[in-house]
Amino acid sequence: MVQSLKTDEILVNMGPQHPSTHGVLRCLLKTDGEWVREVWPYIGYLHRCKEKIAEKVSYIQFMPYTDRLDYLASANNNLGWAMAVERLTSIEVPERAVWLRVLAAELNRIASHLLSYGTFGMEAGAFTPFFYGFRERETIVSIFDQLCGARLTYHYARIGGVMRDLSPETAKAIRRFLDEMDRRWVEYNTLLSDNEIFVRRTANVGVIPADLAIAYGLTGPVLRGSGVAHDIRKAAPYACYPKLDFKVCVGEGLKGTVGDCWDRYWVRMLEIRESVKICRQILDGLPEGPYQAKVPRILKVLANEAYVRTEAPRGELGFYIISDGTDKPWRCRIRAPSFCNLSILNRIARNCLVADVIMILGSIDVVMGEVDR
Amino acid sequence: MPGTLTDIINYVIQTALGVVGLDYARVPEMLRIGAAMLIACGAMLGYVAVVALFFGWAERRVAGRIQARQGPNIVGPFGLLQLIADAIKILVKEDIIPQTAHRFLFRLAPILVFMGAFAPFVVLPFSETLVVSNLSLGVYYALSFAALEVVGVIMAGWASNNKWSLYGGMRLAAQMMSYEIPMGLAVLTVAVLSGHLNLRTIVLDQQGYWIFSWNVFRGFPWAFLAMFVFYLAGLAGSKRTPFDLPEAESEIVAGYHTEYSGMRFVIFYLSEYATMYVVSALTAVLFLGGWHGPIPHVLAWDGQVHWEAGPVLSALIGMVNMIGKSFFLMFVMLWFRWTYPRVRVDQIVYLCMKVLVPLGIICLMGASAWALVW
Amino acid sequence: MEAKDICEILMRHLPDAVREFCIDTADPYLVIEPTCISDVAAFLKNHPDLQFDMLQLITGVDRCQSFEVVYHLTSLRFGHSVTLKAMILHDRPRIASIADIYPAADWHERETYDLLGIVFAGHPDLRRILLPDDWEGHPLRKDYVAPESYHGISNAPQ
Amino acid sequence: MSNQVSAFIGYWKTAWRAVVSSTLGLGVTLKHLFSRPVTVEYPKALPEVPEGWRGWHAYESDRCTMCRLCEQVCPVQCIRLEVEGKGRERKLVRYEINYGLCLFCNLCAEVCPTACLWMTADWDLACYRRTDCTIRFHETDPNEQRQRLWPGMKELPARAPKKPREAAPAEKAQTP
Repeated sequence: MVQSLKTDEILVNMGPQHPSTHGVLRCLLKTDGEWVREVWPYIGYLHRCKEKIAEKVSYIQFMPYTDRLDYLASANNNLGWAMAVERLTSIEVPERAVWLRVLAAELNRIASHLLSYGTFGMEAGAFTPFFYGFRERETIVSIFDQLCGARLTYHYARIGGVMRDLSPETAKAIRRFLDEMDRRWVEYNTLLSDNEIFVRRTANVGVIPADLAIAYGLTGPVLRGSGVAHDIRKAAPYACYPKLDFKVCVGEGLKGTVGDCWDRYWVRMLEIRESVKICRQILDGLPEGPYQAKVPRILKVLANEAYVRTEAPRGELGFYIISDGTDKPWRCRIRAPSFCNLSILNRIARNCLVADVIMILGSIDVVMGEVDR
Repeated sequence: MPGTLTDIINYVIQTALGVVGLDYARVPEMLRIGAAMLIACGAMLGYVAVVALFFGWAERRVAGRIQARQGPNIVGPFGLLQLIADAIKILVKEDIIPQTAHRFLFRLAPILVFMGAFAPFVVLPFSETLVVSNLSLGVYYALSFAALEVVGVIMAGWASNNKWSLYGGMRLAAQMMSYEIPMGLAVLTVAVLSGHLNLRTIVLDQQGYWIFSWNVFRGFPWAFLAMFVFYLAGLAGSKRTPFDLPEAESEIVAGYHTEYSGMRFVIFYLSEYATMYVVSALTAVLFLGGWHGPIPHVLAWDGQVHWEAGPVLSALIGMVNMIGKSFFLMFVMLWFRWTYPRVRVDQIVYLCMKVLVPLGIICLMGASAWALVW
Repeated sequence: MEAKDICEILMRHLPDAVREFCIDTADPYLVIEPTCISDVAAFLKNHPDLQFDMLQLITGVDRCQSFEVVYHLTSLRFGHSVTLKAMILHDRPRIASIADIYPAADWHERETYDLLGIVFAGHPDLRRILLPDDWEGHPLRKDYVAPESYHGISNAPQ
Repeated sequence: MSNQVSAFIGYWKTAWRAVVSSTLGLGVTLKHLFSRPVTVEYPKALPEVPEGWRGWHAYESDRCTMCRLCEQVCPVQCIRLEVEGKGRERKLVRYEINYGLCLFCNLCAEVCPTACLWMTADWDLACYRRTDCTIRFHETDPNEQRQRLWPGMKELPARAPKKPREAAPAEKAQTP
């Protein structure tokens, strides 16, 4: 009887306008009823050819453009670009500026993970975590208001330093926020992380084994969720990270298999706590001194090339710059973590349910501004 | 004493006509019943609209406060008139039917859905006297009409000619069909305990010693468990979180009403709240003593009636109790919605077949044993 | 392990593959024969002392006369990295795909093909990835001229 | 057999966890239901914007030396400057910023040697037409222009509230 029923596989377009494709990702699903046989992601709807723009503007001018790569973590992008250019030019960055940049980057990491918490909850069907995540993110955004005068595109780190010094009031506001965050973190877990429905939705779904994750070049929480303790802040320490005490959080398969959606989610939640710890240490140990080095107004870089990688909230953010002696790069290549992370979607989202595809996509946590560049 | 709402309406009409010197008894009986029914249904329709508007507001307000924001608070006191403003806005909106949609079925679907949601109101008792039609198979009637909604939703999903709509429709069909089983089992538990299928009689049976004569405590633990089975199954039947798969926004956009706009969308919206109310009210009637309040208006602590409120006062108290209970249960639905994530399509069937149905059977068997013992 | 040691190991095992070892840049790189890229990649991945398990980046660089294809590899196990460069002709931008060795190369190669027009032979699905399928030209080439309009959408600055 | 037993135990464990975690979750939302909202109602309560916000530019033509540094440093070329005459006779005929392009990166304000261009705490940037995005600072009163486009907007301070060059000594190092 069941065999005699004629069923068809249908192709469904999920996106580019869809509530949970994180902007303008388009996924083509081959579905058999509720089962998804295969997923093909189509990207490029937000493509601005940043790498071409980089060739047309100077090193200093490209800094605000990096804000718009992963627009949820622009402080991290600024840090990466500033470090890459400094590496080529051997500009000595004052110690205080280094610490301030890391402070901004870690605050931004918390903000980015909070947003990820919210949207992931939303994709699971719970609306309230979204608002709680945004509530705390709003506090961070207000701190950035005071720190650099912008709410999303911070442009805080500059080549050779940072834009502005940290005022005592802002430092106090950050401390207040960090204490608040500790309390809220517990609440988040009660509301979402430990909720049995949520656990059942995410545990054992979209499992990425460690070797597959490495082969696909996944980085960040997606790789660490698979149990690989790889964090560039530890593996190839940069800035002031060697002086800071923090842990690399990895997925342990607490609720299911190692490398499932819940693990990736949980790594992000743990990283929020680690970042809070880092921020406290930075506020305690912030060295005095100038915050901006002497940088010529027209910054010419001799022919050279460097690949500088930093740990952005979504993974390894790399800037590969080839300079040619002018004030503009000859070629700038951006290794966007989301781009690499998204490439595994087709591989892991097979023979799962429609709802699982959403959860897998949410747990990879892509930002299309970065995928499409 | 008049039996039902229609009787009351007839009585009122008769008295009113009597004042001007007309004899209402001369009008054929069929006409009299018809007129009374029509008026009663009109009243119910108004009530449904008010409930839906109120809960449309309450949902947003509750959601707002739970999510640490304000919720509607500009239009009217506490934003109470917000939904009326929205209704006016929606009424003037363009009514769009997709070009590739099946026009007739597309138009018919919301009506069917609303019929399914509205029909059970006819048998919901608000007090001993305030019930539109005192059917002897009241529960059965309510449950069977709820199934009409499935037809409407599948129709909407199919006629929209949109793959997401179709997904929504099929999901709802699977969900409602399976959840009618535990719902039926929970109802049967009550039927066994009280021996009736008439909602009014079921409530009358629960009269007595404070709240301990309510089914939920009288048939403890079976009816207590059955209440959860019924409420959860009802939650699934009214497509509320955590069972809102047919309109899961993050997965299938808006499910079966993706393509609907304007007035037709409002009808879907209205029927969702109507279904929620029906489930809440049925839970109150079947398990929570219906119109009997925690402070009884019929005092009978030793089996003998010591004090009884007059018919009008009694009806009023009963109505307040009944609406209060239903509204509380509806609030719980809102509260659930803004707390829980959504379950997956296999889990919803798992929950039904492996949790609620066995539990329902256990309840039924236990209640039967109790009925045999006592 | 430093880039120098990696170069030595590679030279010992695949002497024909390495053309040059360049250390005068901030990040030293190995220039390899474009025809040997698959062998080199497979060797670097599987050699027990190297184990370059992750491909970070594939970059195409337009040098006007030629194209460079740059591979950044890293080993999570040992923490060392290496940069490989292959120079290919501008007229015949063609190099073997390493997508079968590193699945991560799949999208990187597609992107390089899309933006620079370098063809990766043996790639399972070499299509444009960021630009629409009917886009003309490869924007990251130095001689690329942006079109006036695309499907009637003007490209002129306001 | 043991498989079945463990499955049975697992079933009840899951059921228990589901009940407990769901109840705790309800507790969190109930607590919030009775706590104060954190949002403000926008038109009634305006957000507090800190000093140093990167909003609208303010420009003082008296102090401007027409050095064109702001124009050169702008990554998107949204600043347009036209100067007539030579030497001491130079006169500014056009100074406009196209906010449709502006990135609000603050580079122009930082590079300005006389601090005659700085960014203010005005954040209300919406307008109805694309052509309205361009503000002509050389025209009589930019305040008036903005009032016309954005009624109810705050008056801009007449002079720079603090001179960035004096306030930030380290930035001095930037000028060669």
